[in-house]
Amino acid sequence: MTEIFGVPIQALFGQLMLGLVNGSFYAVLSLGLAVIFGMLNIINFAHGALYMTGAMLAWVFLEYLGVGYWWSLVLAPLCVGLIGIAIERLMLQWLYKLDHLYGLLLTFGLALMIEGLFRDLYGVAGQPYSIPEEFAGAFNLGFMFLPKYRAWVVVASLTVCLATWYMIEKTRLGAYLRAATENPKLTQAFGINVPLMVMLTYGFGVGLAGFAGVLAAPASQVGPLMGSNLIIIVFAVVVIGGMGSILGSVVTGLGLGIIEGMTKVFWPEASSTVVFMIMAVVLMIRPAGLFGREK
Amino acid sequence: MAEDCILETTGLVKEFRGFVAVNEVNLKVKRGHIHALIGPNGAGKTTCFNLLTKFLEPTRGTIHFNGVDITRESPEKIARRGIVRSFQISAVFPHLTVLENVRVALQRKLGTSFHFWKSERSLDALNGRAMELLAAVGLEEYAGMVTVEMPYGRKRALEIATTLALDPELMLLDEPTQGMGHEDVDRVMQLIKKVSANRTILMVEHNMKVVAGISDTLTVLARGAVLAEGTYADVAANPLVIEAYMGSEAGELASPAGH
Amino acid sequence: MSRRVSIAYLIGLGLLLLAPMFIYPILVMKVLCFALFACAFNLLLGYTGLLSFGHAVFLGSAAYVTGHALKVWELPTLLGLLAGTGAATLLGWIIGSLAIRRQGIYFAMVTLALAQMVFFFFLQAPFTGGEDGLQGVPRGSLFGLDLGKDINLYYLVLAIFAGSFWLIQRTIHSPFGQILKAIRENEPRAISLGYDVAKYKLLAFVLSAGLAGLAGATKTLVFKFATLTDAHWHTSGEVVLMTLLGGMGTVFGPVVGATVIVTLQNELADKVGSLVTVIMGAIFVICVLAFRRGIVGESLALYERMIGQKGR
Amino acid sequence: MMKRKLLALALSTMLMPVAGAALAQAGKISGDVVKIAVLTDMSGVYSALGGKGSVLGAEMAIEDFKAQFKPKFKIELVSADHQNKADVGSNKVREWYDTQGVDMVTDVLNSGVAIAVAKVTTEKNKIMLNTGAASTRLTNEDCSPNNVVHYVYDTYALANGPGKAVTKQGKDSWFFLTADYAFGHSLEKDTSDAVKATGGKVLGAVRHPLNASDFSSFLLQAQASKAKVVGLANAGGDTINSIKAANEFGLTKNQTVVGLLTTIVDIHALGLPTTQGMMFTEGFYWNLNKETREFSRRFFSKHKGMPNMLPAGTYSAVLHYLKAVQAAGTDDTAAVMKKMKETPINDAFAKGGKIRDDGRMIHDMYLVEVKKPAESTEPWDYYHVKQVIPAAEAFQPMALSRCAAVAKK
Repeated sequence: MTEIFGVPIQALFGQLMLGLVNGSFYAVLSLGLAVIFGMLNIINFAHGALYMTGAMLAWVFLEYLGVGYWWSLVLAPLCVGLIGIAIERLMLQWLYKLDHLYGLLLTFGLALMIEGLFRDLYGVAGQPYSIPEEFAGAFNLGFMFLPKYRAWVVVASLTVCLATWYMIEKTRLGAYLRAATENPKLTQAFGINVPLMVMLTYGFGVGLAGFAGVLAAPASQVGPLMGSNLIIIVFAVVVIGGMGSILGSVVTGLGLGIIEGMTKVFWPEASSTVVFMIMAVVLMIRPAGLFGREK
Repeated sequence: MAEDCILETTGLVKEFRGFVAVNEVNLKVKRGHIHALIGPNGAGKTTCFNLLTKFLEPTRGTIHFNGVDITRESPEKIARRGIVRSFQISAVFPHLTVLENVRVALQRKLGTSFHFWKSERSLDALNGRAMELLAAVGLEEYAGMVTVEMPYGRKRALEIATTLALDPELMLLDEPTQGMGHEDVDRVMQLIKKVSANRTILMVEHNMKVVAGISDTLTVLARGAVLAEGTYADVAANPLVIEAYMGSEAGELASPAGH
Repeated sequence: MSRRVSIAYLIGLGLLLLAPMFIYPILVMKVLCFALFACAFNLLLGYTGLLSFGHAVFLGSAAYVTGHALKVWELPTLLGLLAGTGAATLLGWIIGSLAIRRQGIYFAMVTLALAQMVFFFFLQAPFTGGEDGLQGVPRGSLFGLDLGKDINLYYLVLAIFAGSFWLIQRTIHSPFGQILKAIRENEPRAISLGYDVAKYKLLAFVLSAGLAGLAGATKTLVFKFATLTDAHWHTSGEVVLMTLLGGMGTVFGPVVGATVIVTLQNELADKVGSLVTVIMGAIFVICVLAFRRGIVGESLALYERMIGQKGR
Repeated sequence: MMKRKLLALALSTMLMPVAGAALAQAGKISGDVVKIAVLTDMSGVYSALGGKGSVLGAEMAIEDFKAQFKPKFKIELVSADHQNKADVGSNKVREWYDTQGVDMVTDVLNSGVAIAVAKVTTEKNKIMLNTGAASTRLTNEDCSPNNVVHYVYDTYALANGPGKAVTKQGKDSWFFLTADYAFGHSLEKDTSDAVKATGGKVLGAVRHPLNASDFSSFLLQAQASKAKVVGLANAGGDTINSIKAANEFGLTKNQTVVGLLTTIVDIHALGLPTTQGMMFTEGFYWNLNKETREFSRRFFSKHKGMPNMLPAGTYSAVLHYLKAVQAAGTDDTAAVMKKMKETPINDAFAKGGKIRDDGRMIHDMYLVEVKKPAESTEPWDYYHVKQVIPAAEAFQPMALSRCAAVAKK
């Protein structure tokens, strides 16, 4: 059997694998958005820009400081997290009492600033970032060459998603976090430092974006525009998933990545719009999203 | 049952993710009565209101208004049937003037609310009726004021005037005297009494003085279910109710004037 | 007060009538197009409280349809403008019907995502010319007046702007505008008064989309092309910035905002390159943090404070 | 007769300001300044091809012209970044013509931008010497021979060499990876024609956006097509990334990748190990003869990189333009265009180059093959020149022209 519905099986599985890789990025990014939204009630528009920052930092580390991939995988998310903490302390914290739309607008402005800054420094053309030696080469799966690095992307992002889920749902820190989300005043009264938790949550959420950025660096071009188009797809993912649960955002992200991959085989013209079409359908049937809570 | 029920619910249930906020509530509101809904915090009173006006979708059960099943209707449709509610937190349009607040309610009948090409001067025809309504609640001298600048008690009065503008058959008032000083409470109480002529009122109220003073019937809710129903005297004597309220509020129930 | 405002408008109109003698008319026309776009957007954000993050798609769709109508179908200019505006209005109705199912931030995200979908459609549809854009759109003529001349076109653009501005003014101060304000101020209360809020929001959305479309159609006439930039989400962000900077919910704010932003971009583009984006972003951040009423809003507040002090 | 009069009247009213200025200054230089503008991609995916290199090429031309002719008029150079956007480019050029008194615009790399700028240039009756964009539409469907010259190369010239040579080697089934705009479409079409003319077949194509970040899914489609040759109808950063991804996904094991618009800058970026054996058409190679080496070393000392055909072509175009202005004694468009078409072009870039009636400048092109790493003896020593394609054969013959203005004659 080499064909399914007239499509070479090689192409189908190949695109499914790539879809899974893209889905991993959607999952990590929408997870970060969900964590931030849960705590701060802010849609972090700067998420894409910070994802890009993670990738650019990895590139800068390598290019100017000779810091390799593995160190970057730790350092770049930390740096992005620190940037996030600075953003939260200096700007976001003044907006909590206002309409949530202001948070969206502020982070949109930040996204423009970060993107513009990197464009000014390095131009819009992508910078190359070579694949770490450990992952050079590919697995020959018979139906396709799966570059080892892309397999690693899927493994790494799923691990991070599961770890985050475990931390939030099963640990004491996570319990505090959920409590603070439900009722910040009461939690504060129990002696837990809520502003600190909010700050760390934002830092952690954007740190996830930075992590995804470093993961993406060797798989695609590192360029200032890499985040801005991705983030809109992630927004659609979030609307479809409904911000209901941590696991929900991960599942939706992966699922949509795979659906997108399938579309590339069966209806390539629609592959860039399929996520948005699904969003429109979901809105008509379940306005609150697949995993969304009714309010 | 010779008596005429304007609103009737049967087996009304509302669940939130496993938590039952309203449980099998059978409520009968008689035409022309002032019917009070009381109960301790978290008893499900406001949820009940939200279900009746369809701001929330019931999980199970039916709602009948004037014998018509309205369980599946949209909130604005219900309002147009003549069930108009107020809110726990004062429901005014803060940056419109007092007069405009009332006019917004009157405007719907004019049928020009989608006319974006007409001047708003075309609404001046409603000013006379709006002033009458403001006079009814004692606010005529504030007509030109931007609402946000008025004291709390007057906002509640304005809200009642706005609600009256729709000439509702059934008024739902959610804690109309909440957070008010003594004088305001008296005034609003008199106001409710006054406007209750020719219409039915269902209200959630904590202030037992108000409840005792003007209500014809009481329903006591506890943990989402109906605990007792009847006149004030009946209910106050009910041991279950006293237990539910415990301590201070039970005392309150027993001596309404004491508050 | 009202008379003073009318006089101010007349002076403004007078200045605009004379402007092409002193300023490069294409630049003024660009400002007018974006001012109209921002005013249309403000009708939605400032007066209905809905933040649409996909408004560029109405600008873009009208630009393409007008371009196509004039270039390929060779329709008269007026019909071309109408076709573009009509298309944007229709698209506004479709997107609006979907988007008003969600509120607040979700509404913003849904409009953004739907707009991106339409953007990709434009990218692939044959009639838009993809990345190349639709080039060489003829301006045609109107009542025998050759619009190929910048100065003739200028007065048409000015007329379109003035007419639309009047219509927006009128809408804000109409029975419909009154309900919009009520919805913005207290949506549950408006519902409980029997208003079908979704329908009002939808009409506001459609009106705003149509006027944004008119701006896009006019822009095609001015520049003789329609490209993907018109429909890109950066343009959606720009119109939010214009409105925010000028003062949302003020009639004249978006005009001021559009003037400042377009002029800034024009002046800075060659001098600082990509830093323009950084400056735009910084303006955004500053507006949100410290300047939420915008230039016009803050000036009005200052003026009122001064009057208040005098009164005392 | 009547009609022609009316037309003339209409034209004269329309062009009143322009014509008036031209009449008053006939035989003179407007404003005593010849203003040249370089419009290019300064920061984007093509910036390595033209960009600052093109500006440098223009500067060198002005320098050489001044040294040789000691002109009485002033020469000014302005430049701008069009960000690969047609709207940005045509707005900029319109403003240049309307408010800055620019006489000639050059480079204009990116075909989408070039077609838009050509329209504005024609409308304002100025001159565009396109040295950057490749689409043959500029001398065919969208031609404007009185205002626009297509100077360096085009997709026909690029397609012909490898399209025929590779197919003749028996690699006769092609699949294209195409940049989704005017240039990519043009290159894909012209190469398909060349392949079919040589007896090969085209199995399909996949379109990708300009400056795509990830080519993997497009390459999988190319792989699934089972074509012997994957033709890259893209350029600059996009070509570099396609070639890299092709290596990553093992595409190069069974299929041949042909970069249709590849220049020495791309080879330098990718390195010889990945690119050895690739064949493509170039319009210029620094190591052809003494003159090219001299020019290129001068360029290298300022740019830290060897010139490819874009900066070299821009140098030649600006120089040719200035000589024509000098000879005509005016910067009037018609007069300068006439002189440029009369005079043959002989400089470091082209020998015996000639501008045809349709605006195409024809000159020799070179089919090159990338050397093996071991064969390279010095830095930037990358090519074997396999064949010099004579000017007459390199470009689309006039007989096939789809240019309406030329066909009428």
